[in-house]
Amino acid sequence: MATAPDLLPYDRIRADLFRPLSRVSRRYMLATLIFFLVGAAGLVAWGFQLRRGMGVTGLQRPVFWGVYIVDFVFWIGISHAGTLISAILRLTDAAWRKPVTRAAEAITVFALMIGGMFPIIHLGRAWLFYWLLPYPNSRLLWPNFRSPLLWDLTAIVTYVTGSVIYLYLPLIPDMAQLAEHNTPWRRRLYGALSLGWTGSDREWHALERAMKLMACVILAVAVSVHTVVAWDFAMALAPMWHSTIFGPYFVAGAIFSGIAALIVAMGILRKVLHLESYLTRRHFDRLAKLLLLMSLLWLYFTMAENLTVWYGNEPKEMAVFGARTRGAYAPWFWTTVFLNFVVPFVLLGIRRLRTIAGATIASASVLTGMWIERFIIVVPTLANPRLPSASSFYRPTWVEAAITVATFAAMAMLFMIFAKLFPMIAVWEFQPHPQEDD
Amino acid sequence: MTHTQHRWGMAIDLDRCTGCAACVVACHAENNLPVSTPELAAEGRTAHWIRIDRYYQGEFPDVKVKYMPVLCQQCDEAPCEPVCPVYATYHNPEGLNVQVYNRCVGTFYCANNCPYTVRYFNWFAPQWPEPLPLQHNPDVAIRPGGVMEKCTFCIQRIKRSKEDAAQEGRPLADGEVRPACVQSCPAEAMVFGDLNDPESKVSRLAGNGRATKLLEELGTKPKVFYLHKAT
Amino acid sequence: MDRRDFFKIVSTASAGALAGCGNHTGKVIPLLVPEHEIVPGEEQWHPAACTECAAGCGTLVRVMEGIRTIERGGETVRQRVAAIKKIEGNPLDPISGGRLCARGQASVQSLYHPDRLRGPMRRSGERGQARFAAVSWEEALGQAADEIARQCGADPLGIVFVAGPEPGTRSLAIQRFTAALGAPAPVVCSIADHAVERRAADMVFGWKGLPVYDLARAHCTLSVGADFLGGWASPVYYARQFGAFRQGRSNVRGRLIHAESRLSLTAAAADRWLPLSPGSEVQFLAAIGHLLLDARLARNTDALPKQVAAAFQSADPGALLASCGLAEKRVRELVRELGESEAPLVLAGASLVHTNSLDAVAASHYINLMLGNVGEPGGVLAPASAAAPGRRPHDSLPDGLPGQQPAPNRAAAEGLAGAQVVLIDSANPVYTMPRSAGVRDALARAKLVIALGSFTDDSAAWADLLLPDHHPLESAMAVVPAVSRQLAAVVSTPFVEPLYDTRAVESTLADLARRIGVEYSPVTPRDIVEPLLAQPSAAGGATYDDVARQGGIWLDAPPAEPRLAGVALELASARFEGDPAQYPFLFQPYLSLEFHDGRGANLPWLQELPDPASSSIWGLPVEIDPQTAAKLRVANGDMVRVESPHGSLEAPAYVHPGAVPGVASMAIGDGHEHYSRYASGRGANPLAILAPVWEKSTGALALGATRVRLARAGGSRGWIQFAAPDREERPFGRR
Amino acid sequence: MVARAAAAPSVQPIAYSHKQHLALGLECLDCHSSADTSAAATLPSVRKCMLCHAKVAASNPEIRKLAAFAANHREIPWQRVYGFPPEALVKFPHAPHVRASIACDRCHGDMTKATTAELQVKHTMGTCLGCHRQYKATEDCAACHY
Repeated sequence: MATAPDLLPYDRIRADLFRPLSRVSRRYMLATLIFFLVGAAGLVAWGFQLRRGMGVTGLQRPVFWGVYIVDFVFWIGISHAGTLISAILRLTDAAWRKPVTRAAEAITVFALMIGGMFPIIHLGRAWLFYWLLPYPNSRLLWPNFRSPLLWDLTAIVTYVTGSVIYLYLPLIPDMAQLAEHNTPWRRRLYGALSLGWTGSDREWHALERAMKLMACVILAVAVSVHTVVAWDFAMALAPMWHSTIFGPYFVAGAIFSGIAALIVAMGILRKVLHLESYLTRRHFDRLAKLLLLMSLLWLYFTMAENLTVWYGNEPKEMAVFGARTRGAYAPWFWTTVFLNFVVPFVLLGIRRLRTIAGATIASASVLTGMWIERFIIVVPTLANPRLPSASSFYRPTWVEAAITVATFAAMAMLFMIFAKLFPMIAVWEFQPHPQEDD
Repeated sequence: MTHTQHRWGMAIDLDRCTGCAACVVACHAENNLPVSTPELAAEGRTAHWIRIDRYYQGEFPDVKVKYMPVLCQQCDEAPCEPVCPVYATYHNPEGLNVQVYNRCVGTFYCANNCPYTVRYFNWFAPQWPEPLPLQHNPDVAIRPGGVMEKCTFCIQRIKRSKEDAAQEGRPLADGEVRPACVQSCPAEAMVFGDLNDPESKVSRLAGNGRATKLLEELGTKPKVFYLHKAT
Repeated sequence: MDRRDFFKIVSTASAGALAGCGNHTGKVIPLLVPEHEIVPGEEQWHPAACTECAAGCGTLVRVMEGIRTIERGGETVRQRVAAIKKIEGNPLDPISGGRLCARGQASVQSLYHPDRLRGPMRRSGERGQARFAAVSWEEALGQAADEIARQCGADPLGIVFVAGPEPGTRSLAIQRFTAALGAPAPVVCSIADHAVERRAADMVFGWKGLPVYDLARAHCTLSVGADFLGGWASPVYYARQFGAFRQGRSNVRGRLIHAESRLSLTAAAADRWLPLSPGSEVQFLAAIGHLLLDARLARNTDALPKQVAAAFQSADPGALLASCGLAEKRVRELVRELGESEAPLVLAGASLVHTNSLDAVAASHYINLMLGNVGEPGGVLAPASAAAPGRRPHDSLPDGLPGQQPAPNRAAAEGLAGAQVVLIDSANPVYTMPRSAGVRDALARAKLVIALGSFTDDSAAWADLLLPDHHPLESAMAVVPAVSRQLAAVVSTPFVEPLYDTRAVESTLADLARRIGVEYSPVTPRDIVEPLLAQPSAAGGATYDDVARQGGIWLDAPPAEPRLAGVALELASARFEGDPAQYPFLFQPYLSLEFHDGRGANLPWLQELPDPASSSIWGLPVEIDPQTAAKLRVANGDMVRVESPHGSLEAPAYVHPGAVPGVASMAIGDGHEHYSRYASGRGANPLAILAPVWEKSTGALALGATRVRLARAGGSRGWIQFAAPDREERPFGRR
Repeated sequence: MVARAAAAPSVQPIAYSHKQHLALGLECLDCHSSADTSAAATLPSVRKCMLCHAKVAASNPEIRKLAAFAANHREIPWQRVYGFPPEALVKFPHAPHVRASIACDRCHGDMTKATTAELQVKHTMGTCLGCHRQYKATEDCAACHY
């Protein structure tokens, strides 16, 4: 089948990977524009929400957290694609990772940017979001560090900072190359961004060490971020949220959806940017196996979570469990199991079906399934509070739908712009020179 | 008067309560609760700082109905308090679980973490057709859209009574402070007072054999005591 | 006196003229110098009277500063007004005791209601369309006076004044007005005037007025057919009594057994509820009487008239209880409990009037008689109005008071049928009378219809002239409480300026009488209060001003011994209109605590009060038992068609776990054609489809005498439940 | 949170002089008469002004303006200088502060030198808290925000 990209001549690699940057087709422009418009529509919906009030959402007592929080958890989960996978692979020196890491790191940064907006979108008085930040003020008012939301804010800000650095570092050598022969504005852009990289040994070593260090740091931060996201729920005194399993469960789910996002992104990039010889079946196969592993892990956690609740038979928890598995939300719960387990198990477990298409389809299924899974975690608990008389049912409105759809469009748009500014695969990693020693 | 600090509490005798909802309207009138419309109500936008929970028990013909007024339990270990990232809800020195509207940014976390679901959100900026605003109680804030609100134990009445007593240079008497719900209750099912005063009526009722607390097992230490129906 | 006090005394106005709207670049609306001193932030409490039902609670009204913007002389000005913030009970009033029900407290919303009539109006569309154009009082009163005078000349009997049941200055004024015109006495058109209870007390004990049940001192109470904690005679008074009955005594906890065909608020509060078949109250009470006599638990049998005792004795409890749908064994246990109690009490009423309700209430009085509690502590007590002749308070009142006599609905329907000129005040006959009673036709036929209320309601929509009344809180008035052991009048003096160009009905009637040129002496609260001040039990030297200051007068009434007339006990079965084969269900429209006879429906606070049975807000359902619901395949919120031989309605269903099988109940309140933005055109009026069946001897509308059939009429149409689950137990627990 | 924007002295409808009145021996409470008993200090009604000014200095053009308002049955449209709009969600009762012997000038500046009302002390939460801390008064949020 396809040759390993490492075996291709470096000039060809360079040409192949830099080519998408120099040309923007009309269809590409159009697609970007459409995504922009959908994203802008989401902003309009948000503007409407800011103007009218949170009542334009389907949120109602007692379901105070809904689609926005689902989106938040989902996108923060997707962000684990990224960095976590690339960091693990980098640390374990898996050579096949080379064409995969940049896309993964970009997903992380964009997913975090998008996910990080939701806590603000979701605020009753979003314009006061800065009150959550600790800043000096004459009234000596500080935010409450006992609140998991503050931990969350801290973790996410750290993670965003870390992942931007982590995306940026391996871009430096590529940008230095791009600054050489290019249109004037691009020369200026890449020149500035490459921070005067000359390619000296000292620089290579510094970069190498920085990336190793960041890979270690980002791993720890990524695990903690999603644990803290899980604690937003687990620290609450709500049935089926107040659970010790939530930290690892959310981390596993995040990596699961992250890998799926990466596969989907690769599947699309491969076609759109004509990277068939770089993103080969081998890459998909390896990632698919990883995805299958995570699917099984997800199933294990889901069972562990639900089985203990069912066996314990505590009435308040059973109300939520029942709503999930047999009541109003049951169709969604079982859809989740189907999309997150049955589909990937069949498509990825059977070698014959584990093709590029198969892996992409399974990943899309997992992405959908994981979004719904987050809904199933967030909503039924709130809809079935401890005092039954306050029970309710939550139905999102068009505003929430518009903003959710807009975030997907925004992701696509950011990714498409990124792909036209930076090579989607780190070119220098294929360079025969400076690190022949590895 | 051996104590200087008050610790406000309430006792609700379910053997007296008839579920007549006088307390609910009293609360609406006292606390400037937004007036809903059928459209808003259909979206779950009504607010009732005190509500009557109603449950049927048994099957016909041996059906019973249980009515139970539920308001903010003013927990000593309130789950809503630690989760607020901006200290918009906190415990004040008199044991009240206070909601500061100015500070609230609307994360909803407090409401999620309230096991009694007694927190209500201002989904929209409230509107009153003219001349209904003439009825507004000037002692109580008109809450803007986007903030959480809940029962305050009629803090404005506590303050007014304390101010009256201070003007007259005397201590507060037991029963002098009456939140609107307590004041209105025809069956006198609700009693309000100082739990730090062992002789107060509410302290004595809290020690009654029928007294329990709602969801006591969660360790929230509510300051509302329910006296269960005697048989 | 220091300088400061001088200022305080001399100056009538001191309040902070906080002019401007903060931003001095904005247009400054001038602020008028206020009439009275109101310090911002300071509260005043004024006594007033509640007129939301006939109970006549004394209230205290909290008044504080309010600023409103008005047009004056073509200029927009701001006016500092005394605004009513809250209504509470008057602690001096023995009825309310400082407490107040939901409806009484919500009545401030009708004062500041956005759709209150702001001045007189004249019809500009067809009758019933509720299209009106503003006119001046001069013009409106002129037209009214002309046409009434013309009718007076032709046939004064064609003038019908439809009034509410609340006795007081208002009813006195109306009575004087009709008397002055030579017209028939005003017809009270209400489904809440308790005509049956009044007649029964008169018939058995010779008492005028509603008997008072001394619940607080009873030990065991059997209540039959009276939802005394819900929409019955004096809800605040009885709720207070109930609280004391239950937990007001250190050694006794009152036990309440409640028999009613509906799981009402009273049934819910009771220790045991006996679900009666509708209309079987008299059979039930006859069986109780028999069982008490049988078990020798009636301690005062001798007092019972011979033929009544015989009637009880000859009753067959087994058959009777079977017709009530009750198990005999259980009832026997309860009878023993009642009979052995130190202070037993039977409290019967006709919350749901049936054709035989009078017999039931009469039977209950005889049972109280045999239990020996009549006039005793913890028993049934004579109303103040039943005091010995010559000392009866209302005898000493000028002209007596209407509403103290039962005023049958049938008479109202018949009176309206031939009316040429109709005046309507404090009543809404188009809403409260069944369609089959022909009220609309009568109003359409009349030459002139005048409505005196504050709102364009269902009946006012048929009027030619609207002469809007002040809100009660803007009026001087006196009200006589319906259930009272004291000789009482609650007095309200106006302390807020009328908001709009309205006039008190008393002054409108005086003005009309003057224009018509008939002898009429205007009514003031003094007309009610001064005869009471002349009573021997009144405190010496007390003046009308003292009474007005404390919000009323409450005097001990001399005890009234029952004067037994020995009326026989009848055991007629209730009659139901409609063929049982075609109309298999019984229908019970009932008066709820929130909406009473439907008049509470225009207030948003009451609309968003969850219905105690179904927890629905902004809409009332038909309550159906679970088996029937299963048969009809309806779930909560599904629409149900209720069809009687006289009409049909569609309303959301509530599958009520406590509904008596085969009986559909529905609270009255929805289905106003016109009644402000909050009530117009929403839901269905259960009264509309009733058959014109009347209680056989009083002529009260038999609310529960219509058969219906039920059918599913489609899925949910926006039925809103505040608290959805009926049960505390969770549905998904493993057993 | 923040007091309303100050009105410049010139925009007040009448050139009232605090200085002059205080120099005549009047005290704050003479005109702002419920400061020690009530939440609001209150501004005097035009009627109260006219108690003296019906005779005193009646020919002064500013007093004529005053008389015109009174004759017209209109309050003087003073521009508000202190106070909180309802949306500030804060309550300030004067009486307890007067009872605690906090001098008026602590929050309103030295009016013996001022003519028309003008903003001399900015009322922010910082100002309130600073004083409360100094006097060890309550720092409970619900003391003012409810």
